[in-house]
Amino acid sequence: MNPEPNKNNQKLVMGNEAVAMGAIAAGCDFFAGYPITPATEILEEMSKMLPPRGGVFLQMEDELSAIAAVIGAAWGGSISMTATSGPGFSLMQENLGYASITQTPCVVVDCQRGGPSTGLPKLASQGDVMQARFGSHGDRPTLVITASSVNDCYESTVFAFKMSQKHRMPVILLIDGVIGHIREPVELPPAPPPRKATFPKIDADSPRFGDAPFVPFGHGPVTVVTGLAHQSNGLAETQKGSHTEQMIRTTIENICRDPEIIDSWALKYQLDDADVAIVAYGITARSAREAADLLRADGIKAGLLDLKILWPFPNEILRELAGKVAAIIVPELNLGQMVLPLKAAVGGRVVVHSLNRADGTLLTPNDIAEFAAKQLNSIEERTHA
Amino acid sequence: MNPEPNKNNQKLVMGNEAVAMGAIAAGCDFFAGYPITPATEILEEMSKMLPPRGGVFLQMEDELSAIAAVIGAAWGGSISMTATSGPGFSLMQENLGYASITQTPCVVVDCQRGGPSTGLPKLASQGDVMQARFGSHGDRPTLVITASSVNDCYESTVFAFKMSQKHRMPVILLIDGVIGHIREPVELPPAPPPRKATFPKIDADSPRFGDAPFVPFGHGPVTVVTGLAHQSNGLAETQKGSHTEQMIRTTIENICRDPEIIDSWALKYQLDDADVAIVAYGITARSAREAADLLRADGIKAGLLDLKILWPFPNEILRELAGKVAAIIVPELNLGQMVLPLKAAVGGRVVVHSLNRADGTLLTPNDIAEFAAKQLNSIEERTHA
Amino acid sequence: MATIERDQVRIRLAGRGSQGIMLGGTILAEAAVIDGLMVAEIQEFGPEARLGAAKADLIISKGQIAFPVVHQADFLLCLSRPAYVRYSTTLSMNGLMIAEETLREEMGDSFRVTYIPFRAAALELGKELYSNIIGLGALAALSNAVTKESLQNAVRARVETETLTENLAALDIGYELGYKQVPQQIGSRWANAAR
Amino acid sequence: MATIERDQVRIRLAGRGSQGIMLGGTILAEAAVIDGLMVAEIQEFGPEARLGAAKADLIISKGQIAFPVVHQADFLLCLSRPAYVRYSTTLSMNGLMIAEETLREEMGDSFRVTYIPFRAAALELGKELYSNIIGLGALAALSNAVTKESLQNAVRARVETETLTENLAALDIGYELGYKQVPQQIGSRWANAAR
Amino acid sequence: MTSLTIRIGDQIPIRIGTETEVRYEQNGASLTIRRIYCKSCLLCIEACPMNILRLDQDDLIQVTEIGKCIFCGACAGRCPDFVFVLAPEKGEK
Amino acid sequence: MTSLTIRIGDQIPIRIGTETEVRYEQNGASLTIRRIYCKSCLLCIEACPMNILRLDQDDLIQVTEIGKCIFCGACAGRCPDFVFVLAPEKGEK
Amino acid sequence: MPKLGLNIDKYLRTQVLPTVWCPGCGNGNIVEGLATAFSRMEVDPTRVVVVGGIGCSGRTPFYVQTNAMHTTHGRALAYATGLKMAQPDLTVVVTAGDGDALAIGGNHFIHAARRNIDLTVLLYNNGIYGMTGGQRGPTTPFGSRTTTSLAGNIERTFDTVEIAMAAGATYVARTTTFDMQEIPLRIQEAMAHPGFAVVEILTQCPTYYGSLNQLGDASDMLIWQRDLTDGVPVKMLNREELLGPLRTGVFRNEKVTEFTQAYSDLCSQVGGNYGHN
Amino acid sequence: MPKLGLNIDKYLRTQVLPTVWCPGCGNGNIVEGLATAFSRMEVDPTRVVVVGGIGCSGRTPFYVQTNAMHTTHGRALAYATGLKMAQPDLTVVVTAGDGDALAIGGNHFIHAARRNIDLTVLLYNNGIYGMTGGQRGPTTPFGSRTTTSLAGNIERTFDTVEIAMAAGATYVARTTTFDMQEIPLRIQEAMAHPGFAVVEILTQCPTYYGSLNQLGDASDMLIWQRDLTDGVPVKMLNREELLGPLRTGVFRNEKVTEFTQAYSDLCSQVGGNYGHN
Repeated sequence: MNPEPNKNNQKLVMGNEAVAMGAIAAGCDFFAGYPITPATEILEEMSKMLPPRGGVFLQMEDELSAIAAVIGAAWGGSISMTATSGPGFSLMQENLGYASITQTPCVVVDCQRGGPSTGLPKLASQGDVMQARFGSHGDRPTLVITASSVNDCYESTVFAFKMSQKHRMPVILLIDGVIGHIREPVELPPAPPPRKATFPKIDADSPRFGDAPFVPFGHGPVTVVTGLAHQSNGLAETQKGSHTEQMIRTTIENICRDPEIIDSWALKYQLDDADVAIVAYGITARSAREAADLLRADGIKAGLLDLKILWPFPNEILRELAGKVAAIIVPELNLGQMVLPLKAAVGGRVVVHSLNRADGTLLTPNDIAEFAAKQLNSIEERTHA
Repeated sequence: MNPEPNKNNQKLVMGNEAVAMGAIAAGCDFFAGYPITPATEILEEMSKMLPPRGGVFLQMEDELSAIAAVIGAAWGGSISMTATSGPGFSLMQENLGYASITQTPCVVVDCQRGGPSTGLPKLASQGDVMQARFGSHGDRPTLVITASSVNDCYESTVFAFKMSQKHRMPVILLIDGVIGHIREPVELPPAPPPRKATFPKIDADSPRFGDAPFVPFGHGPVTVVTGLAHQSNGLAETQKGSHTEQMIRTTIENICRDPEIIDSWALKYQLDDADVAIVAYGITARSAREAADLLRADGIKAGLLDLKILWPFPNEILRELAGKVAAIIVPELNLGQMVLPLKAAVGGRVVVHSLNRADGTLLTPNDIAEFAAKQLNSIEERTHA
Repeated sequence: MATIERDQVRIRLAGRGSQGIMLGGTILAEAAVIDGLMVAEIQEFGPEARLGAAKADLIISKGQIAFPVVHQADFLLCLSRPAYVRYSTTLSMNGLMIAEETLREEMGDSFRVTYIPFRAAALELGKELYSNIIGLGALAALSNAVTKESLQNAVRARVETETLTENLAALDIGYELGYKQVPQQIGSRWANAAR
Repeated sequence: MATIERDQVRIRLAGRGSQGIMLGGTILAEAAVIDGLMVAEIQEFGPEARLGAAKADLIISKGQIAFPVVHQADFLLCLSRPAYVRYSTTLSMNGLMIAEETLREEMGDSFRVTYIPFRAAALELGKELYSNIIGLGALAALSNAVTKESLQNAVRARVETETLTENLAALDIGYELGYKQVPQQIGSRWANAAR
Repeated sequence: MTSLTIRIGDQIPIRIGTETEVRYEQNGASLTIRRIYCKSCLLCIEACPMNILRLDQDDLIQVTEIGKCIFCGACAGRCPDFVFVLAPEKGEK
Repeated sequence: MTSLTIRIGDQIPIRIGTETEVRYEQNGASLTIRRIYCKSCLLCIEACPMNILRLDQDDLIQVTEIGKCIFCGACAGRCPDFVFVLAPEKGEK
Repeated sequence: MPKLGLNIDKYLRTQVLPTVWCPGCGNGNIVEGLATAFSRMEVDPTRVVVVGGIGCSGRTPFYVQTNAMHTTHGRALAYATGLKMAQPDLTVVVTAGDGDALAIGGNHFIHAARRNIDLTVLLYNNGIYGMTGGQRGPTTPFGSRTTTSLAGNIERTFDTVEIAMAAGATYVARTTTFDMQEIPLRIQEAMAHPGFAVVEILTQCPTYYGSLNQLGDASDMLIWQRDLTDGVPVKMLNREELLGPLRTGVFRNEKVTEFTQAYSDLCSQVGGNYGHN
Repeated sequence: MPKLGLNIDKYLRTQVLPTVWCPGCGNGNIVEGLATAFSRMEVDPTRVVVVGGIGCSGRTPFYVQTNAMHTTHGRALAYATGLKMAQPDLTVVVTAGDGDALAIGGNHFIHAARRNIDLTVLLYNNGIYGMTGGQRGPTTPFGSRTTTSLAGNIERTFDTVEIAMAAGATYVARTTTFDMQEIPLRIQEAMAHPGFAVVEILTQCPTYYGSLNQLGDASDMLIWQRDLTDGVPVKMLNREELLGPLRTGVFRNEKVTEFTQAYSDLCSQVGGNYGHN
């Protein structure tokens, strides 16, 4: 059922549909994927939207080949994407590393479900947030963007494509089955006409990797691409991976100081005078926002730091926050994942309380507010003692 | 070439061989694997050792099927293992989650190489230490053991099997290409005669999961095993994963308070009076030990905390250490991985300096000692200022 | 913990897969959008979606919807027996169940339930498939969550032209059936819940 | 940074794959074990191991070996031209290269290199394959890293019976060839390095 | 689960709507209809040569005229949901 | 890389051991031996109908008697390592 | 078929019924066929493991009252290989859908066939991904509509029988849920066969394949299956017609050294004793 | 073959020679054949991408002076599928070993064949894993010794040609490095073929396969290859003999709608314009 416009120019759109629409808006002209709950609608939408635009839709034999085809297509000059959920995301880890080491722009959507393994296919989860950073062997630069509304799904997808091209890296969009399946009214611009990506002109002697621009096959001189450590000309270095280490370090630095990323890192809600900060992301940030209201209604000055980019982790923002509040509450739909870099960042400057749930059920505003109130009480008790 | 005994009863054994010998000593009677540098010798040794013992050696079509066969074999009553390196370890992540959620005892060896992707196949790396914990989607209990000598390879393997059965979980042995290929003289007991694993008797109504003992197919009443969230009788729970969440939490608690694990967590070297602690693991711990000596020769009271079990992370030990030393140095052959849980654990009580290298080259004792001395000087400079 | 008046209604539509529950959810959400309200709708998806009771959940609100999922419904429309059995526990303390009349005998009366003969009315219109639209009409009358005009417009936007007349008639019938229950069922609890 | 006297020798054996370098490394390591010394040995492995120069690295020590890898060798045995070209930069500042005599003309003399006619001696014994054992003998004579007896025992344990006599002879020859160089090459630098 | 057993030839209750299992017996043979498993797929209805199956208002299968049943098993054969169990005269094997 | 060109019929240098590439010319045709690529596999030696190839002491291929060479290309055909390049009389295409 | 005189309930896990499958789905008929085969062969449920993958068919192990292993998507055969090797006197039956066995699991399918390991594979072929809601699969007929090929499938179709035989399966059969009497017979043959045995069973998916391709209800789809397979010789892979005819029956039934036996022989040869429990 | 008159150096990345392969390895002959085919067809190197996987053969892309993509183990065909679809007027050649293409990559092999996408696959079959040091693979002949089958391989052997044909490849040929004149001819045919084309090339691994099975040096192994393939009809899969005979030649060369063409038609049908750059 296609969303229809109404008099308010608002369309009722499902999160997964908004991801697909965002991709099209960002110029995505290649999608390869494999069906998996709860991400399947992205695949289905792309199968409808791409052929009439002359773009490529491929349903591959598995997720291993889906990500491989996406990387291949990027080197064929396409703006490419895949979408999956936990089990498929696990299968993609090896080739995600390939995309990183070859500095290939592409977007991978993980619409999370309960894990591990087959787990809870249609239930809510934020169980893949550490995997999104550390799921591949070896170190790779990671940029992981999340979304907590249908509108976010669209905008985060557009942003993901933009960043993937700017920093020539795979960018991960991490949503979950609830955000992926909620329909909310949104006002989205019409899809732009199909356009082919353009690339800079380079010479045969120009570097291909490192700080060099991304130029795919057939759009310039002969190029060598390898998943081995390599020099900036693409040729392998098998005795010492200095160039590759440097490339990875540089990309990490670049994304950490990109103003577009810094500006998008996190949203602050009622933090100015807050005594307690809830740090949340994705679907849980919505509960957390309401929880902050509930706490304030109870006289507790609570605020929310809503993380929009999970990786690189916004260490500075957290360090600053730690200097201002008495406690940080970290609600997550997992057994405690983002709380780890958070604790590392705040370095003991503030007490951090983790609220976790991994049974597929959402944390409600009440769950979070009550937990926060209880933790604050126990802090006060300790202070009085 | 088989190691020959000499008059000292010491055999010259390669790390990878010692892993295979440790597996046999632990009663391993099933190995499925796939060739990959630098882990291949484990596969080759098992292919030689198992058939004469009536055990099963399978070379599978890929790493996906290797781990799957290992889990299948565990449910067939075998003491089973696989061994791989980064790319294969990435491919195993999905089914590693299956082993976790089904509480299947088995051992997975990751002999690390430089990553990401094909990376630096024969060079040194500790790039998979976070992946070993967070590589799968969803949360799962993890026990990750490492080794820094040939003797360790043997003993850690034996320990890994023991723990995998005790806590009915997949246990990861994380070594690296250097440790895997070094030959050192060791004195190992002769391989025990082949024996079949035995399992407790249970009734049809007995629980099969959670705290229940592991009883494979064909060794008791009919049993249901699934990668979906499930109840203790094995039947799926698809609307809410409470039982599975509880099972995971319980296993994590159990391993965190198991005295055998607590006792093996870390080795302390010259820490009693140390002002600076180097925290290291695996091959790097060897350099770090020599670095501590070098620092002491220069009048700096340095010691080493040599982590033998990486996950669960020894938070308490680190917190205690943080109260005693002025600085912690964390040398790693990656871009800074274990330093993250370490910082989270010490919570700002002590300054933590990360020394990282990911180009395939080892950190030498001098590298570490010089880095430590430099950091200490700059601390002093700040103190004087 | 304090509670905050949110000016929002949480609605669950449930029935057999063949009863057009999903489409019903979409039409109701669309109507809310036409009314200029905020809405978050989520339908059953994924494995096992097709077995047992189909459902569509909506939160319709004047303000931003923070927590977007229905755990406890203010209005629970149940068109089938399995839906009643499965979801009756998800009715909020002050909520109202709107159930198929034929379930009254088995389930019994309660101040929390109003029974409406959706099936009979739909069959009278020609097809059991109209139950969903009749249900929407009744729900709208009882909850006041959306205006009738918007619901009509949403039906126009979402159903196929061939059956539009019947569906609009179904809406009217449902509205009437629901409205008849208002004096009995609507006290201060929902009268101004959403509008 | 301070340095610590470790009582250890770092050795690299290098040559063509066909020259038995790997076996040479194993025999040398075994000899050290027989001598009751600590040893860490690592041979080239993995992709590309078979191309170019084969190598085996050993650290032989009286005490525990912390850092087990040879970055800079105290003794570098080079049996082939590619090995010389590739590894000469890995000789430590005070190290000694022991190289095949035929390379002298091209590479030139240096106080850091001693040339020994391994190839010629091996061919005289019947096969170029004996170069490795001759090399081990020379290395042992020059480095004093292991005893000749242990090296003989290690050869007995590791080579096939059919060629044992020739290999033991090769060891003797190598020992002699190496020993001849001692007056020129051995100063205080290595005399007591390992024993 | 509520269960009802009907001996064919006896007076047949008019309403069996809320029974989840109905068992018909005749000469020691029996036809059990486990209505709780029924998914309303209609396969049995189309398979029944006597045309005596239909869905009730809960969309569960029911026999309209058990007297016409010839115990042929066509319903059981086509049903993918284990609703129909026929037992022979001698009882279960 | 050091290179040596020899016109056949001229005096042939006795030692070419350290040359990494040797080029033989005759009547405008040429045989180039890129010894730097040689891995000592012996395939060319066994393929050469004139039996004039052998390994030197660095195990790199060399021609013993270039005068006997018939420029048949057997060496080039069998070599998996691009050591031998034969150019026709008219030069490269 | 009438279950007269055969108590297949003994082999059904009735407490978890009804099945998860849609109304009219043929998968239940296959489960019935499997339980019937078990019943006729009087298997000991504790000595049987039914291994499923992910997808509709993968749920089968839950419904038969034997040991059950519900694995990961595509990997059922790899799990089963390890299991069978570990305890070769267990009877191992693998149930997998066309997507599970031939898309994501295609590699394990051909390799298990190559090894000729003694597993019985029931390949449920409904030509579509059911569990995720109706996407194209490797056996979706050319031209068919699915939610990812709404304008008609342009990809060519695998012939399971051809692939299985080329890869080395030693028992290969095809039947349909229309031919419901055949299902237990083929399963019995496959289980009795010492080696890798594949029974492909065409089964109807009225919810997705049927409705997207206007094939009517479950009953209509049974007739469609009958016509689809009506005695026409098996076609080679290149068929690009919609709904091309497929032959049913037994295509191969050959005795070739079975893998656990070969392994046992290997162990004996090197002094090992394999296969005891 | 003599390179008289043909400058294949233009198509070689000579700065990275010598190759990584062992002395006597036949892979270099295949690279030579590929460069010869490029040379004869006068391809524009910027319009060609050679895609390799992991393993000895996977290094091929480094040695030919065209675009090169050295991918991950087993996935070369999946990368190539995405690449070809993205830019269908590129010429894409995939080089993969027996392990890469048929063990870990078996699934992508059969699915790329099923789709009939216009890729040329050079399948280097040396019957063993070379890069990791001589382990058993899916084409290791029955009975052969490898480092993981020292007592002789007990696993049955894939016949690449059978698998490729069953999966739907539309050009299928086999040759050997003994028949070195044939290599560039087959490659030229395969590249000219609009569809999925497989050229299996038996190549010698003297270091592992040869030495473990006492087949002599590289020269001896060429003779062994000649004898192995000497005009005997192709065998079905079930051969369990050591070194059974294999026929060489072209087994299939059929025109069937190619996948990028089918996709282009689909786009046109729904108003899209596919395939421009």
